[in-house]
Amino acid sequence: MRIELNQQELLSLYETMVLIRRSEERLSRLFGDGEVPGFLHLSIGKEAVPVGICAALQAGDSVASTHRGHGHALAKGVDLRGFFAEILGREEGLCRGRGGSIHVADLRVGMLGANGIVGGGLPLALGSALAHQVRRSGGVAVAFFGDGAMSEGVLHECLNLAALWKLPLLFACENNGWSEFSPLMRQFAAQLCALGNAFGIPAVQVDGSDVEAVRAAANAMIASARGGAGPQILECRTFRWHGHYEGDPQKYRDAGDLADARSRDSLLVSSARLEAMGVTTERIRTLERAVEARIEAAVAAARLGRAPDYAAAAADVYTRAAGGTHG
Amino acid sequence: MRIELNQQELLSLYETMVLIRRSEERLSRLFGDGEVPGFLHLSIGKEAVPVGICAALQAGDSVASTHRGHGHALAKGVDLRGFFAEILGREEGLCRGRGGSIHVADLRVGMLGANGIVGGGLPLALGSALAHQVRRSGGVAVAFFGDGAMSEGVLHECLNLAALWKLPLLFACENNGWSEFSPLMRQFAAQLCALGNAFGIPAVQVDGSDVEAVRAAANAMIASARGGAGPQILECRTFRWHGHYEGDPQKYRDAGDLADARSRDSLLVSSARLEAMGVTTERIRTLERAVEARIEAAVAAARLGRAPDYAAAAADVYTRAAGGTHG
Amino acid sequence: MAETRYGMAINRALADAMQADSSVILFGEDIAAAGGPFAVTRGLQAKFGPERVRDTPISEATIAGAAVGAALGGLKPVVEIMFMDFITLAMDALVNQAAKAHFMFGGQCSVPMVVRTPHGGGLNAGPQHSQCLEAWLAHVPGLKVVVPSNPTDAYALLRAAIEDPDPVVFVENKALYSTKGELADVPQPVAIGRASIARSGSDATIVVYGASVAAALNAAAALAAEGIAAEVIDLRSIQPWDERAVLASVAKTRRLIVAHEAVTAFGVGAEIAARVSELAFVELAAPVLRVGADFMPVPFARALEREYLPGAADITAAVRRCLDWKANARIKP
Amino acid sequence: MAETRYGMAINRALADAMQADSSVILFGEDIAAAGGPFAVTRGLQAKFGPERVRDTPISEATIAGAAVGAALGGLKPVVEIMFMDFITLAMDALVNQAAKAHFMFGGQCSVPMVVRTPHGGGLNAGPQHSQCLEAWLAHVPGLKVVVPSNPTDAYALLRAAIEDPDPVVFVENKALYSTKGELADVPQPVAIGRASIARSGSDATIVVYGASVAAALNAAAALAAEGIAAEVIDLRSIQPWDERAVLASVAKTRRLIVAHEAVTAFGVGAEIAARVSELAFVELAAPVLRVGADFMPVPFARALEREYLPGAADITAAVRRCLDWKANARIKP
Ligand SMILES: Cc1ncc(C[n+]2csc(CCOP(=O)(O)OP(=O)(O)O)c2C)c(N)n1
Ligand SMILES: Cc1ncc(C[n+]2csc(CCOP(=O)(O)OP(=O)(O)O)c2C)c(N)n1
Ligand SMILES: [Mg+2]
Ligand SMILES: [Mg+2]
Repeated sequence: MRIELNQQELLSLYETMVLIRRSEERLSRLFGDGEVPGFLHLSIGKEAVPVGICAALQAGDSVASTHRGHGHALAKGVDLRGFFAEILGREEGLCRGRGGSIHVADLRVGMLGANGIVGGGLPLALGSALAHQVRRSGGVAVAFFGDGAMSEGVLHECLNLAALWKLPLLFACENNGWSEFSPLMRQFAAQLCALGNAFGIPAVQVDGSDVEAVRAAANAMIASARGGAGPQILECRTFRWHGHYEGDPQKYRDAGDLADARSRDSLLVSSARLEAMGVTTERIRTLERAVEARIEAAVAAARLGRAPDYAAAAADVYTRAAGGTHG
Repeated sequence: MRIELNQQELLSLYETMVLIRRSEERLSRLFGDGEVPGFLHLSIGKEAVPVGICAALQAGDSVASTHRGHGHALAKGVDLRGFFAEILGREEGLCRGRGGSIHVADLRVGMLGANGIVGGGLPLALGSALAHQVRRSGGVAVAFFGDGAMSEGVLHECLNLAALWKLPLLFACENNGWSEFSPLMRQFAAQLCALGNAFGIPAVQVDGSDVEAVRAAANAMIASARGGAGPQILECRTFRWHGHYEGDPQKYRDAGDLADARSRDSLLVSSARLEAMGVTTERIRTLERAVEARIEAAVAAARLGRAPDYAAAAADVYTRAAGGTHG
Repeated sequence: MAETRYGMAINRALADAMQADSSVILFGEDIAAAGGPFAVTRGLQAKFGPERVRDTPISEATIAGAAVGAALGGLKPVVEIMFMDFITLAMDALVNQAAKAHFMFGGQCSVPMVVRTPHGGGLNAGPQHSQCLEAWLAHVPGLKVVVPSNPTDAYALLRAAIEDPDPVVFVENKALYSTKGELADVPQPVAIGRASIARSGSDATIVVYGASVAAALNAAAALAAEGIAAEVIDLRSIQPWDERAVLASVAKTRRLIVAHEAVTAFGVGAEIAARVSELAFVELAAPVLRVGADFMPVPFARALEREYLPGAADITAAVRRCLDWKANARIKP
Repeated sequence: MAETRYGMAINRALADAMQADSSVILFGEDIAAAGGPFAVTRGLQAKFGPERVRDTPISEATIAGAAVGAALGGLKPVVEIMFMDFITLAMDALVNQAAKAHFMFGGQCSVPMVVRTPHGGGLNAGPQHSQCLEAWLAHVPGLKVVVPSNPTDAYALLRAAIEDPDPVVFVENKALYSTKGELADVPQPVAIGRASIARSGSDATIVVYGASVAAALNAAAALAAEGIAAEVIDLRSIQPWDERAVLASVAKTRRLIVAHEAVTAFGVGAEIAARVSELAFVELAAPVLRVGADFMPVPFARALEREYLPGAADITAAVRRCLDWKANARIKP
């Protein structure tokens, strides 16, 4: 299944992974400084999954995301300033400060939103895939979901309906072994691939820390889905480095588990590959510094952003004013 | 898996099947005469399933049923007069005329109610199994559900939770190939047994028209569940002879399908076996006539029943009056 | 202009909308091949094909959630939840996704979807197949809720709902499906949020929607025989609701009765009564009275359901109570 | 008597109930090994074992449905829905099963279950983690709904809820978890359905529940400085609610303000306003005024959420408006 990426391609994936990693490290510090309101769920440790999958997508494709959605957003190409501004709660944010980290969305690039409801993105992606199918857009939809979401009934409904309707839909599971404070084995009794197979859905498991492996598997599955072969399941084994949310002391996790999680770093995996391909450390550092500079600029701009206007928000509950009184 | 039932045992199962068949035939006529309010879903064609399964249960075991629940109720031993009185909407009904056919329940015999919500009985049975487990009652719970309910997400959730908690729960699927007006193949993409196996749940398919086969399989599975082996799945292939509800002209069903369904009659299967065992036709007819007489007596009593009292119903929304004003 | 049943008016609205706009698609349980449990979608699959008119498995949560995704993807899905009682299974998608997407994504997108669902009793369908739960939905910012009472409005409001960029819950009433009314060949549009005056009068205002409109008209006719001129306002839309029209009528009649089939307590009538009691405090010559179902599940037996369902007699009695109201009634706490 | 946090009072009520009755069991997401997302159930699994205190997968529908089955099976389950926003996924079990079983089975059984769930904003948790949806549940015959405002009531009402034979939704407020109050060593029982007078006064009545009680007390204190004596009634239970207590207060003050954090429109306040406007029509010297959230999803940004959440200033303003109310305000339709 391994397809060879050339240097340039891998560098580009690496760059996006660095963008996600550094953005979230920055967010972690901003959170520590009290600059991020609300809950913040970081995806550090699983950058290779959204990057590998989104690299296999085309512009018209769509993705529905989760509460841990920064990587999906950035990999799908949302505007970086709007991204930070949203998480900091600014008028210039992608959602004008109304949603925050858990609701980052950018419909222009097919990012249908992070989602505060575990499993909530699954039927959205299914509906989006239906729209692709009916409109013959040639597009594919991706539903990102965590291992915790596997227990929600809506997964079952969506596997079934997607299989019946042969929808162009990729079920992309980010299995990091944790659902908040509970380990997978106490949460879910089945294997996702076996479950998918019961519905006749092709399913593959990959190392979610190897962006090339993710990219290769996604490529094949997305091509199949696009070609009319129906839904596909890609289960990525991955890790959660940080707490469930920032501020979570992770007391429920033993040191060994955390060390294991950190032992496999998708950035190191890829930078080692790049070096093996002959890319110099210097070139990699230059790229990283450029990413860091973009992030700093975006953060600086976001911080200067305005507080959102309440009256404007209150007037924007509906797209079009109707004839009566709401309430 | 086949265990030999002796004459007496099979006769007793046959008697209950006849009780269900004749009761429902009677209900069909009462419905035609306008004596049954509301919707009426008859289970004619699948009598062997509840009878075979409930025969494997003990008094303290519990069953949660479906909208097509007459068979479950009668096989679990609910009071026959109360049964008819309920369906006719009388004060003497099992539910005092407040529920009707879709809500027949008799908690005294562990019948947790027919259910108007497709899939609604699944978590009830799961909770009941949890109570058996926690209270060390030695009891087992059965969740009856149709093939249509397989598409509901709650099945997935219940399979998972029952497997994780090793609950004494039998998932009893009555697969008649129809979900209202839609055939199974347009409703569900998986095989139930494969699905169950993905959760590590033992699953068996049986001929739901052969009460001995159902009884044998249920016996083994219920013994396993009772012994602590966790949940079990029994899928019974069966038939729906009547419309989805009485009055349904079944235009969506072709003649071949209907003929197929009627070609395998659980009553004939069992009466042939009985005759092969040496039971005379006369004895069988005598038994049938006795059942018919019980039914006629119950119907006559039910018809004489009182209309339920509205004020009594309105005062019985809660078990115990609370301090404030409801509403 | 032809006499048309309520159910057929809905069918025609669906057909006309699908004809006019290829992005309109339908899906739901048993709506396609079989034409729906109440025959409302009959013939539409044959006309528009299996791609645009689809049967789904029994998966209410996914039906609603997929509608949101499809709407974001450029379609205008019109989905059916077979009985309003089953909307309990679709609340997450409706409330947490459909209702909020426009707002919480900062106005980036709209969610042009319609959920059709029948409420109401009268069929002895029992506690899980008869509920009127529209008050829940009216409490959710981002949703619109309409409840037509006759074929003309059913047609026009469904067309409006389908054209609306925001999610609309279109509540039908099972008991109305077979009722008849005139439907113009080219029906007039109706804007969501506008009430209609079903009958004019000057002595008391009766605000109703859905199946209660007929009950109110019967009540008004009975009262007319006694010389009481009741005005009947058919809200048609309950979120938003036409406060102006109601206040204008109350300014004239100084008496208001709000009636619906749903349970009275915490129902739609509470909001209307609370609002009018506040805004027309001076004008009201008597308290706003509410007519609705008692606080109990919808019972099955004929005798029980008959007594349970609020009807013309209850409205008539409330109007009389309102007119007879004397200021000497004191609180007895 | 010891100073105790609201969250810990709930913890103690759970522990005491489990100690007193072996049929009480707990289950929910992350409540057991980790002690709950808000630490409310901390230590209970260690104390009562993994059989009685269980972590569940993320399966809200089944959590609620299993509670019904367990209750029918002789247990007294107390389950948690992690945020009230997720009750959207559990409505079927609550509304169609739990609420109806006693009635629709003719009184054969009771369903002694409790659903604990936190509502409310103040954490910038955004549109899907902040909603107050109690009005939905109050509209459902067969459910009881309580919303304690302080540690003492939280303890007592939870014990009452667990002992209640019927299903009770016990709504906690996230912003209250860390607030402190005195909790007696042997707390007094509180009956579901009884309000308490949080502050006495004779000029206006403020009816509140949950986190709004503190806001109302602050408002009352501010008003006292101006010589206005507001009476604050903490409803504690909203289904059933203590109509007698509210009417008795209104008979004295002749002015009523109802405040809550939930969206005003079609909220709990609508029922109370409608009811009191009817029953105290003569006594009321001014219209019943409601204070609640604007009709919009709970916004995320600090500036937005701050402005969104109804607080003491809004209540103070409403009381003043009510006291200043002049009969010359006419309808302008
Ligand atoms: C319907 C619902 N239930 C519960 C929660 C609370 N919650 C948020 S994230 C989470 C765990 C999700 O685990 P997983 O899907 O594996 O994603 P991960 O956090 O590991 O990325 C839970 C229980 C929620 N947001 N939505
Ligand atoms: C949640 C829910 N959705 C839809 C329905 C309407 N409905 C009643 S029975 C039924 C079909 C059920 O099929 P199946 O489970 O196979 O049972 P069968 O009727 O074949 O015995 C449907 C869709 C319902 N009662 N509940
Ligand atoms: Mg996880
Ligand atoms: Mg079936």
